[in-house]
Parts: sequence; structure tokens; C-alpha cells
Amino acid sequence: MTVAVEPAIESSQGSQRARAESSTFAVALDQVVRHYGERVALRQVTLRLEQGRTLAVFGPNGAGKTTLLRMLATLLLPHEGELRVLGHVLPREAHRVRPHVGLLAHEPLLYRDLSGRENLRFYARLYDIEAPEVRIAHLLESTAMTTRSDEPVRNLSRGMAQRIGICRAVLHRPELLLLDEPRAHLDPEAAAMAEPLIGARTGVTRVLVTHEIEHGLAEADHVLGLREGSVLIDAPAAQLDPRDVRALYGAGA
Amino acid sequence: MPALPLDEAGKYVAGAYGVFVALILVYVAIMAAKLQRIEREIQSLTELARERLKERG
Amino acid sequence: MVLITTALALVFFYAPNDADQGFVQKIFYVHVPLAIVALIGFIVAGVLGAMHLRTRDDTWDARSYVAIHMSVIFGVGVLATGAIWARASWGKWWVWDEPTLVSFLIVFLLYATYYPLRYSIDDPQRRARYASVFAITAGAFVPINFIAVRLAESLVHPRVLNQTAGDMPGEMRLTFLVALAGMALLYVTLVKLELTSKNARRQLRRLRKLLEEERSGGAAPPPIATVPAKPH
Amino acid sequence: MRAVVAIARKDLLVELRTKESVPAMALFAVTTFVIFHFGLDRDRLEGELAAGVLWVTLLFAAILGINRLFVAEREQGGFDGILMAPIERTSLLIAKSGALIVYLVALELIALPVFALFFIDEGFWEAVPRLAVVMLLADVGLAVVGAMLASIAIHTRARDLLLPILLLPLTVPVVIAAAAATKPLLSIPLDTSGVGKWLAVLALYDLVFGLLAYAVFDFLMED
Repeated sequence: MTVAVEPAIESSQGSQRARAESSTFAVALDQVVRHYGERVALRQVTLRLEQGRTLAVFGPNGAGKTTLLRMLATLLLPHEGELRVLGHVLPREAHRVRPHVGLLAHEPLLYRDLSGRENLRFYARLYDIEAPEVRIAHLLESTAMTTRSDEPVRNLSRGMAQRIGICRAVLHRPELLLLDEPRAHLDPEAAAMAEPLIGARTGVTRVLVTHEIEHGLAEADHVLGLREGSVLIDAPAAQLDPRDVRALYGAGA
Repeated sequence: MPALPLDEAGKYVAGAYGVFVALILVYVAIMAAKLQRIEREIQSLTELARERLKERG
Repeated sequence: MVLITTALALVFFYAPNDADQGFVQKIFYVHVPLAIVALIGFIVAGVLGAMHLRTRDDTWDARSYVAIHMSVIFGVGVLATGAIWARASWGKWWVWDEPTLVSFLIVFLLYATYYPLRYSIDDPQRRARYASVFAITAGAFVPINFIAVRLAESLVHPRVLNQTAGDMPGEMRLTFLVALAGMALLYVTLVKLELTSKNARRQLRRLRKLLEEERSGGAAPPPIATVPAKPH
Repeated sequence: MRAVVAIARKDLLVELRTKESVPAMALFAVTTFVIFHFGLDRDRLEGELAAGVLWVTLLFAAILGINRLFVAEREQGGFDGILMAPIERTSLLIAKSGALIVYLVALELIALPVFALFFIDEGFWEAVPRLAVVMLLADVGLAVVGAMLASIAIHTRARDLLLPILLLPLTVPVVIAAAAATKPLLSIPLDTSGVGKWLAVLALYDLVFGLLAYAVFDFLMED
């Protein structure tokens, strides 16, 4: 933080310029802080992600990756700093952001006692999707889940539930996809099937939390490395070596 | 209100006011204990700060 | 603050001597002001809670908390003196046909759950928010509860204890009003005391953390690589 | 509104599928009646005793259902899916209250005939239409306050422990009013005087806490 010495008018112009600039990004964080009680989960994170790009987020457990994702998904409030998603300030304009964000969290966010199709129908109603049955049928087809889509989710394996979860996350054609280890529990074949929905070629802006360093680097345009809530890496993926990322995890580095 | 003889009633009145005074006393005692803890904390923090100053020289 | 407390003590030992009627009735001067102040404290706590939700400023939550805390302590006094009064007047420690006392018990039980609620939420922001919601809800509950209980009791016992209402001799009323004012002042003083001590403790904790953090040397580890994205 | 219907429909669909809550609530209520029979050592009840037994039982059974509805939501969707959707947060409150009202009505449809069978001799069926009004008003109050308090309790460490101790004192006016309104209806001979006053109290309670819950609910759902 630099102290503004220049006249007040000029500094307000400056901040306006900064705001106009940050609104062209799909995701823009400025000095965002989030606590959990006394513990700091994110400390002064500043980040820019352009439309259509993929950001890979690396870091050991407890680094703040999930906190970051939940904040972008409008589920957590930032305690300090400014947070913009798709050009809208959170949390004030969360209602403008929500229709365009899809989250694939650790949990698939499905009701175990309902079938996959019923789950998708429920979320289709919440998002007020046009022609929901066509969309659902198409998604189930592309994840090869059509035959098992009328069974309660509790009967499905973890990987199959994850496939339904992917359908749920992209159901409303989000402009920003938040993916928390999307390939967890998926076999290679299923991961390949999910590629057209959540992969790099969708052209959608993506924030990808992962522990697979090589794969993440290959997918990403930009990389964010977190440890204990601090940003240690903020660089284009092309300029990074897997060893740099591994240093995040290593003791002492 | 049924009139009770004075000595009988006095006991209860005394009891009621006693409860009130006791309540305040207990509260004051608790606050005093807390104040003591705060004082001790200040003491230890002062020492910590003095140490720090010495380290810096 | 010391001044208020001494003035209060004076008022307290002077006032009851003044009005010499009634014997047991003297409990009235401590019991009823305690109850009125406690109830007003509960309602004020609800307003303070609403202020917290509006401003998201934690000091409002702290005020609301301390107001409830003091009202609960006063509430213990109300129930104890009420029981003694009941014993003196009716020969029983507890009577169910005194609607005000019964309502007060229900309100007291409700506010007793405020503590487990606070203690079982870890995140301070969420704790403040939920405690404020509780304070507002319970504050709205106080009058409704009194309406319901009074209606219920008067159904069985049309007899109303009238001396709590306005028509008492001037001397008694004066004493009562002084006692009420004294009690209110006592309440405000104790709330201030508690708030000050809470703040002192919090600031001490912050100071300790600051001093210790400085020793452990720097908060954030050094960056590995930072080349932030720039607009094209 | 679309979201309210969607969420309530989802909850009721889950309940139809699992048959978890309502049967458990009904079983609990019937068992409690049996316990009251032995505890009070009475074969037949009337007037205030009948009203008291009925309402205490219904209240405790309601707590079971309220807890279950929110615990199940937390275990499965964890609320995240709903909170991320582009809907008003209060539609969650309204939907949950609606689902709870359906639960409570279903409970009463089972518990009330059993209660009459166990304890009431005659004149019961005449009272049913008025009793239904009392129950509906009480259900609304219980459901709204229950949904609000369960939203608080579910986010604390104590979870399902906290709900009963928060809910019981807050619903005392409901029990007072509902029991007082029920008492003349279960008296022999049937007596309808004074019921209106209590219905007004119930309606006032529903209104105040309905508005209050609506006003504060948003704060309970942010994090």
C-alpha cells in the first residue's frame, strides 16, 4: 500500500482507471483477505484472469485453494479487498454473477436419494433453463450416463456420481467454470469424455484446482501458487517449470 | 396482600435484598478476577516489549 | 462511573426506608425494577443486533452480547427475588398464576440458550451475525410471550395483581421510580464496565499476537515466481 | 416462486423416496400417546389435559422432522448447490417452511385419529373442522420458526443439539395458544367460546415471526 500524496481528484481518477481495467478480466482480485476465525485463509491475494483463459491453482492442503474457489462461487464473502467476477463486484452483485458460474466442488452436490436425472431436473429448475429435458439428455449422453441416470445417486460409484456432478456444473452453460480436482475418481475413459464439457477446448474461462502438476501446467495459461494463504507463484504457465510448482509443496523450498 | 407479622416478613425482605446484594457482589468479584488477569497480562506484555527493545539495542 | 455507583448505593439504602408501608411489599422495590430493566435490556439487545446486521460492525454485536449478558444476570435476581416474594405472600416458592413471573421464566430460559449458541460457532463473523439474529428474534419474542401468557393466565385467574400498575400512593410511587432509575443506572454502568473489560482483553490479545508475530519474523514466505497477467 | 416450488418439490420427492421423516414422526407421536397413557394413568382425556397431551406430543414430533429436513440437506447438497443458484435466498426459507407444513399436516392426519381412538369418547368429529384451523395456524408458526432456527443450528458445532433448546422456549406461545384453543374443543360438551381469541394470538405469532424470519434469513445464509 502506497500512501496517496497526489491531489485527491487525481487519485480518484487513478482508482477509476484501475476499476475500468479490472472489469475487462473474467476474474480480478485486489488485496483480498479472508479469515476463518483467527486463522488467515487468504492474505492479500491479487490476481487477474482474462476471459477464456485457464488458471491452474496449486498448493498444499490448507493453502486456501478451496477458499478461493468458494469465494469466486459467491459462497464466501471476502473480508477485505475487492473481488470482481465477470465484471461484477462481489458480494454486492452476486445475483448477476450466479447465473454464469459453475462449480464442480469436492462433493458432487447431488441428493443421494434422487436419481441423476431428477437431480439435474431440480438444478435446471433453479437455473430456469430452457428446454431442460433436451439439455439433460444431451449431457447424460455425452458422459455415457444415460443408462444409469434413473438410479438413485447412492447406488452409483464415486466416479459415476462425479460424472453426474460434471453435468450439474455445466448444466446452465456457465461462462466461468470453477473446478476442484475435476478428474478425481474418473477413469481415463471418463476423463476423456468429460473433456468436451469442462476441458480447455470449451473456450470457457476456467479456474482449475489440482494436484496433478504436469497435467495442470499443460492445461493452464496462467498459474497461481498458494501456500498458507499467500501467493507464491503468479506467472504464465509457459514460463514455469514443474519444479517451480513442486517447490510449493516441498518443506522450506 | 395477606399481612404477615413484621418479624416474619422482615426475614423475607432481608432475604430478597440479600439476594440482590449477593448477586452484585458475585459479579464484582468475577470482574475483579478478570481485571487481575488483565493486569497480569499487561505485565507480561510489558516485559515482552522491553525484551524486544533490548534486542534491537 | 464510581460516582454513579455511589449515588446508586445511596439511593438504594435511602429509598426503601422512605416509604414505610407494607412489609413484604418492600421486595417490590428490588424485584420489579430488576425485571423491567432486564426486559428493556433484552429488547435493546435486539435493536443492537439489528444495528450489527445493518452495519456489520462488530462493536454492535459486542454491545448486544453484553446487554443480554447483564439482563440474564439481572434475570437471575428477578427469579430469586420473585420466588422469595411468592414464598412470603403465598407460602410457596413458586406460583404459576403470576403471569408476569411465568413469562419472565420463559424469556429467561430462551436467553439462557444464547450462550450455547455463541459458544458453538467458531467463526467470529458468523457468530456475531447469528447472535444478532437471535437477539432480534428473542427481542420480538418478549412482548408476544407476555401477551400469550397473560391471556392464558387471566383465563383461569381473572385476578390481576394491581399494585404493579399505576395506582399506588405518591410516596410509594416516588420510591419506586427512584429505585427504577437507580436500577437502570446500575444496568448501564455494569454494561459499560463489562464492555470496557471485554475490549481491554481483546486489545491485549491483539497486542500479544503482534509482539509474537514480530519475533517469529515476517508473515509471508518469499515468492517463487510472479509475473502477473497484464491486459493486452 | 419458481425456486420455492422447485426446492419444496425436491424435499417432498426425497421424503417420498426415503420415507424417513413423516413415518418416524408419526411413530414417535403414537408411542408418546401410549407413554402418556401410562404416565398419567388415564384411559380417557378431555379438556385441558387432552389439549396439553396432544400439543406437547405434536411439538416434540415436529422437532424430529425439522431437524431431519435440515440435517439431510446439509449431508447431501450441503446447501452450496442451492446457494449458488441465481435465486433469492429467502425462497429457501419459504420452501423449507412449506415442506415442513406438509410434514406437519401429514403427521396430524395420522396422529389425530389415533389420539381420538385412544383417548376421546364422543363429540370428537364435530370439533375436527375447527381443530383443523387451529392446527394449520400452529403449523405455520412452528414451520417458520423451526426453519429459521434450524438454519442457525445447522451451522453451529452443536448442530442438532441446539435446535430443541432454541425452539422450545420460542414456541411456548404457540403451545399456550394452540392448547388453549383446543381445550374447549375437546371438552364435553363441546364449547367453542374463546377459540377466536386464541386463533388471533396464533395468527399474530405467525405474522410477526414470519416477517422476522423473512427479514433476517439472508444473514443466516452468507458466510
